[in-house]
Amino acid sequence: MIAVQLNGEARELGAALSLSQALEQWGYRCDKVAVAINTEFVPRSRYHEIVIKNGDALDVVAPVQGG
Amino acid sequence: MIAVQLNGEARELGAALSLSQALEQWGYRCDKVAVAINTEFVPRSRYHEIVIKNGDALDVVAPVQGG
Amino acid sequence: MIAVQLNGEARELGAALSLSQALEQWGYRCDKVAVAINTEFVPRSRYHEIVIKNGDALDVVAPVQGG
Amino acid sequence: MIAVQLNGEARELGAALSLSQALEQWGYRCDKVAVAINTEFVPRSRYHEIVIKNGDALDVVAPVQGG
Amino acid sequence: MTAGSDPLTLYGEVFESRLLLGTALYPSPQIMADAVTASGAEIITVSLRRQSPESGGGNTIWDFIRRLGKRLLPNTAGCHSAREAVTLAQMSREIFETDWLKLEVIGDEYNLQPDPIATLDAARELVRLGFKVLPYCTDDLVLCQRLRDAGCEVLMPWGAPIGTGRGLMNAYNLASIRSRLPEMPLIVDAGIGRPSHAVQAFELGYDAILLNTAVAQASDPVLMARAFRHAAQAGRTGYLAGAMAERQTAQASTPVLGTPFWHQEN
Amino acid sequence: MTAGSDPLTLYGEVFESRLLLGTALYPSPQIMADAVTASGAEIITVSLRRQSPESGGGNTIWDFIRRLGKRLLPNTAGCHSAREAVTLAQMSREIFETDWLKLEVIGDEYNLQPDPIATLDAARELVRLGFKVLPYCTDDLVLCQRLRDAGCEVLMPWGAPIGTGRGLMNAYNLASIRSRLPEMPLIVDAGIGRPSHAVQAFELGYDAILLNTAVAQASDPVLMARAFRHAAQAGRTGYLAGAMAERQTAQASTPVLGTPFWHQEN
Amino acid sequence: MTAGSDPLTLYGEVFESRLLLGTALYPSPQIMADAVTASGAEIITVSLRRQSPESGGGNTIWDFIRRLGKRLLPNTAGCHSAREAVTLAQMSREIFETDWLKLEVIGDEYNLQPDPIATLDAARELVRLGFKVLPYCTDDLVLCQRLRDAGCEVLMPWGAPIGTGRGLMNAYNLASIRSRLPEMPLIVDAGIGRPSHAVQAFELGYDAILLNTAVAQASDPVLMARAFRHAAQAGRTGYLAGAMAERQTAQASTPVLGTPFWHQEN
Amino acid sequence: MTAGSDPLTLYGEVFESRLLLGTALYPSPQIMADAVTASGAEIITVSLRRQSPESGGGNTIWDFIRRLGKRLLPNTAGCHSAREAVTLAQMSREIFETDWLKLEVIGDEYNLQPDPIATLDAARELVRLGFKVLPYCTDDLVLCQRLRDAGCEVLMPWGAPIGTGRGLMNAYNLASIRSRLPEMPLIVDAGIGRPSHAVQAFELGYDAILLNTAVAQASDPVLMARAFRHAAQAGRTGYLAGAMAERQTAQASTPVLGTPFWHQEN
Repeated sequence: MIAVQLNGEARELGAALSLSQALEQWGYRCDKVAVAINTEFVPRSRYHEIVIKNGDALDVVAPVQGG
Repeated sequence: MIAVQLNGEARELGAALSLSQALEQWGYRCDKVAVAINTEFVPRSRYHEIVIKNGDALDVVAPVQGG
Repeated sequence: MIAVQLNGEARELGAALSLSQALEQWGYRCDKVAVAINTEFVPRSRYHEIVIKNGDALDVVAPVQGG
Repeated sequence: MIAVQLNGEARELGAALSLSQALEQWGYRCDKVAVAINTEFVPRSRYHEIVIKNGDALDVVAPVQGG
Repeated sequence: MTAGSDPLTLYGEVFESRLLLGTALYPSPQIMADAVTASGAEIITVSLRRQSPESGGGNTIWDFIRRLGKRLLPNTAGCHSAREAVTLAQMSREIFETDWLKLEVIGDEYNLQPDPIATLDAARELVRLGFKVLPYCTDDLVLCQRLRDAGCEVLMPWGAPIGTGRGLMNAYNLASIRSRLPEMPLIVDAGIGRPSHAVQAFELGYDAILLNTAVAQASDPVLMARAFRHAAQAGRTGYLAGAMAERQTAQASTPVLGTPFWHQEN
Repeated sequence: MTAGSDPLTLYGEVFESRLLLGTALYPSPQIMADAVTASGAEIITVSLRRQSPESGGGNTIWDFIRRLGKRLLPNTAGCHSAREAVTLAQMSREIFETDWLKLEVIGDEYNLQPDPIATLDAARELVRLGFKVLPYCTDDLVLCQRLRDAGCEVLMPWGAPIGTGRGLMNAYNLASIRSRLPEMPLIVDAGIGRPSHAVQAFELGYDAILLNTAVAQASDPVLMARAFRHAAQAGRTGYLAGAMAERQTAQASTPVLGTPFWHQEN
Repeated sequence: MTAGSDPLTLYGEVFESRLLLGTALYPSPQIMADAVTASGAEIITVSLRRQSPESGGGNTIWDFIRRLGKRLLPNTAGCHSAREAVTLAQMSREIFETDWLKLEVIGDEYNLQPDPIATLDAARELVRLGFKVLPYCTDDLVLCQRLRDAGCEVLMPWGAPIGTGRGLMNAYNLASIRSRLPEMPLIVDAGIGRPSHAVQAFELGYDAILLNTAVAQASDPVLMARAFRHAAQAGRTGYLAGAMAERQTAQASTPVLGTPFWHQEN
Repeated sequence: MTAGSDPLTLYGEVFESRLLLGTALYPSPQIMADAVTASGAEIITVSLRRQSPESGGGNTIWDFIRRLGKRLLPNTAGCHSAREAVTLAQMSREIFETDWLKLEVIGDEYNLQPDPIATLDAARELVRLGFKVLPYCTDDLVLCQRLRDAGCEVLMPWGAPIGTGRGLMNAYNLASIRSRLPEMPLIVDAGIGRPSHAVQAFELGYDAILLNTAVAQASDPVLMARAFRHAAQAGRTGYLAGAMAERQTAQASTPVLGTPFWHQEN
């Protein structure tokens, strides 16, 4: 069992997944979001190789209006 | 019957009185007030000779705080 | 001899002239100026009847730029 | 020959002197000034042990008015 | 919205431009003419001055002004009494063939301010004589009310002394006049020095501006005329659009909900 | 002159409009889109926020923004440290496919002001990472010089705290920055509440303005967008035209020579 | 220098204090009395109001005022015409046994401003009747000149509308009056809300201030009275001391010659 | 209340005066000494400058300063880096025998403003070395918070650039600092030109003022010193007394009830 923080909320993953797998499982479309793990940017090109670890804090963001 | 306005309120006098008589009847102390009839100043020295006429508008004022 | 003030300067007229004669003698074009005598406006329609008197002060003005 | 900068001006010392000797030679009264060598503060207590080296930049300052 | 759908009505006449321009102090008559055109002004001010016989009634700049074909607003600049102003007004009406008049009775040579008492006296007489009076007045609310009672349908309080370019010295007074005379066309006349001053006049709810020196004495008068044309549109449009309320403390524009990383802060 | 002949160059790109507009706080996405169009803005600001999985990556207003086809300027609003800002900047670059960035590191929740130290740290790192940084900063000249030395080619000092609409709190400081950094494109960002504030920014010699709340929270945002468009033109044109010098005492505009009646006064 | 060596002369009477204080709006008569004492005021304003017969001529606060033994300055507050003001002035002279008068003819209920025309009419009549008139007037230079010509030896232009505490709305106008009427005692009356406003009035060269609300409605009126006493001394003394000229650019106070370390910078 | 019952505490020391005075730029040492005495200042600023051997350590004005027996506050005026400031501070501590220090690190020769980054670096080091640091800083809230976190127990934000006498350029920022750092002694340093500026600083809740040029370069420095002494008392006392709230519209001070003649108006 892998416990993570997704956008500040507690989530669990049944097994050790790659970032791309996790995003897919959560229902994100990779081309529409950007990701940081533990306040570190993760480029899309590395979604497959990055494996989510217990305790990771993920930020998944999408475009919004801004000032 | 003489009808007058005293400080904007209707009053009646039983008979034609001098201003000094009227002030006394109303209970004013002449040395503590100043008087105008129909927006005309009436000096104290003339209180005895002035006779109040029907329809006169009297202003009787006394000192207050001011800015 | 008639002594007048034209726009603040002393001028003399050989004889008693009408305003229209005087303006013409001075070389004004009546349709291009307006006239006041002794700070009193004189409408064009009366140029013929008005006779200039000794001591008259004439103002003859024309259009200029303004703010 | 030791060449130094004293308050931004070139000076020479005949021999290697201690700071206290140099100040005395220049005519300073140690209790009335403070000293920095190469922008480093030198406390009075060390004037005797500090030996001035060739190329040193000395600042010798005294009290003045200030805002 | 276009200027056309927001007309300015003065004495029953309708205008699209909300900028009235003076014709004096320009480097040349041609620059004056070009500036008037660039400003989009439909009303320009003129005056009368003594003419020496020798000049034969000719005045170059007046020819340029006339050819512009704008609605003329003659002034009584330089008059120091009601009597002088009334006489000069009648001369203006005859020669400019208009009953419109910018009434100007100067009360002091130092600040060239309007004489409130003489201006009021002159206004009463001129209205009686059938003039359409646009009085140049101070920002005194009571004077403005008296001028309205005298029959003036438009008022022109000053922003600052003529030619100073100091802008709106007393926005509070100007705002009081606006709120107390909500129906009356109000024009800020005199004192405007920069486009921002013009915009401020409109933001206070004023209907138009009258200026001269700020355009005529700019480094590039024609370009400045265009700037003020935009300023009048910016100011009037902004007034109609309803400005946000000023706030004492900051408030984020970008959404706060969903701000990244906040859990690292806890 | 037309806007076209007076282009604004930022990081080598040329723009005709000198108004940068935010996309937040509008009554509706459609009004936002119409306001952007009415403003003539070529650069609009956007941001990134956390996305819940359920939403599936959709955001209505973002679709409206994208369809506008404007040059996007992503901000780092809400970041409180250099590290957060740098990370969010990288996320922005990937998703918006631009290396332009409005750097914003908030130092205080009360006035939402930029943190001068953290902003400078972040700017150094972001320039190193190849970003084109437009930092939102205070009106501190020394900070501005440090940001320039750090490689920022454009600076965006505040006029007043975000969302207050208080205008230019410290015109003296803003003028100092302008005179000391004559070559650098300077944009007043934040605090502009009314068109007159925008004009003042240009009169100080600033090259452009960035605003959001003043348009989005006007009674009629689309109309206010048009007002600010005119304000930018009025301000910039007036600056180029060279405003008259302010005078202490009045000076007549209408010629004094030949004033009628003066002899009666003597 | 002490206040004693810099007396204020009004209508031939000499005063040490340059602060005139109103007696209205205090939490209690005792606080009023204590505040007057704390302020150092030598002149206090009073008024007349209708007296109902029943009250028998008694008015508590009047007893407190009388016992203070100060020079009384009766006002005509509430009058809306010259005729009313002249009548009330005569009533004041009889009952307060002084020919000093603060002339006040209100022209508008919204800003309680003086009616310039009616004030001037009343002043002329009151001077004819032998009154020493101190007119409450606007900051209109021409009106002030007319009031002087009418025989007023002291003028009291407003700073801002009564009771607003907005300070000096139009320092330019107030300064024009000062420079054009150099010999006349000038008092700023109305609008002063804080001690800094009072100091500004003196810095403009005004001879004294008259206030009421700012003291009476402070959280601690007696303490605020003392604050304004200091403010009058600060302002007057500072005016006599001749303030430095404001500079555009910075200038070091500490000597630059002999600055340490500079060679390291080269 | 008397000054005595409202002491100012800085770094554990208690003072009655809330005016800190500089000792430079006076016409003569004697006038400097008289001005300091007239001001009531208990803290005066001094500096260090290079001494040529020939002068033998004598400096006339320093003798005058020393004899005044005031608490000395040495500054680091002229330093352009943290390193220079730290070294000069150590020299000051030795020669003036005090660990109090007015930290001043200039960041720009044009406005002589503090360098925010270098000032913060120097403050950290000086606190570590046991100094009691009073930093001259800008009106940047975040910088002020950082300086507090660095161990400064007193902050001295500028009002305007040194020697300009422009007063409080940004009252909004100064007020933000006050409200966010309610417990910290705050002194406005630099920019004060007239007594009214000093009063404004106290009205914002500031605890004291530091000035030099405004006194030293007044026409009569000793008299101006007295004026500022009164200004400090006026400002502080007025702040404690709680000023009335500013109102938008006029409100009569004299009672309205019982106004004479009103029936004639109906």
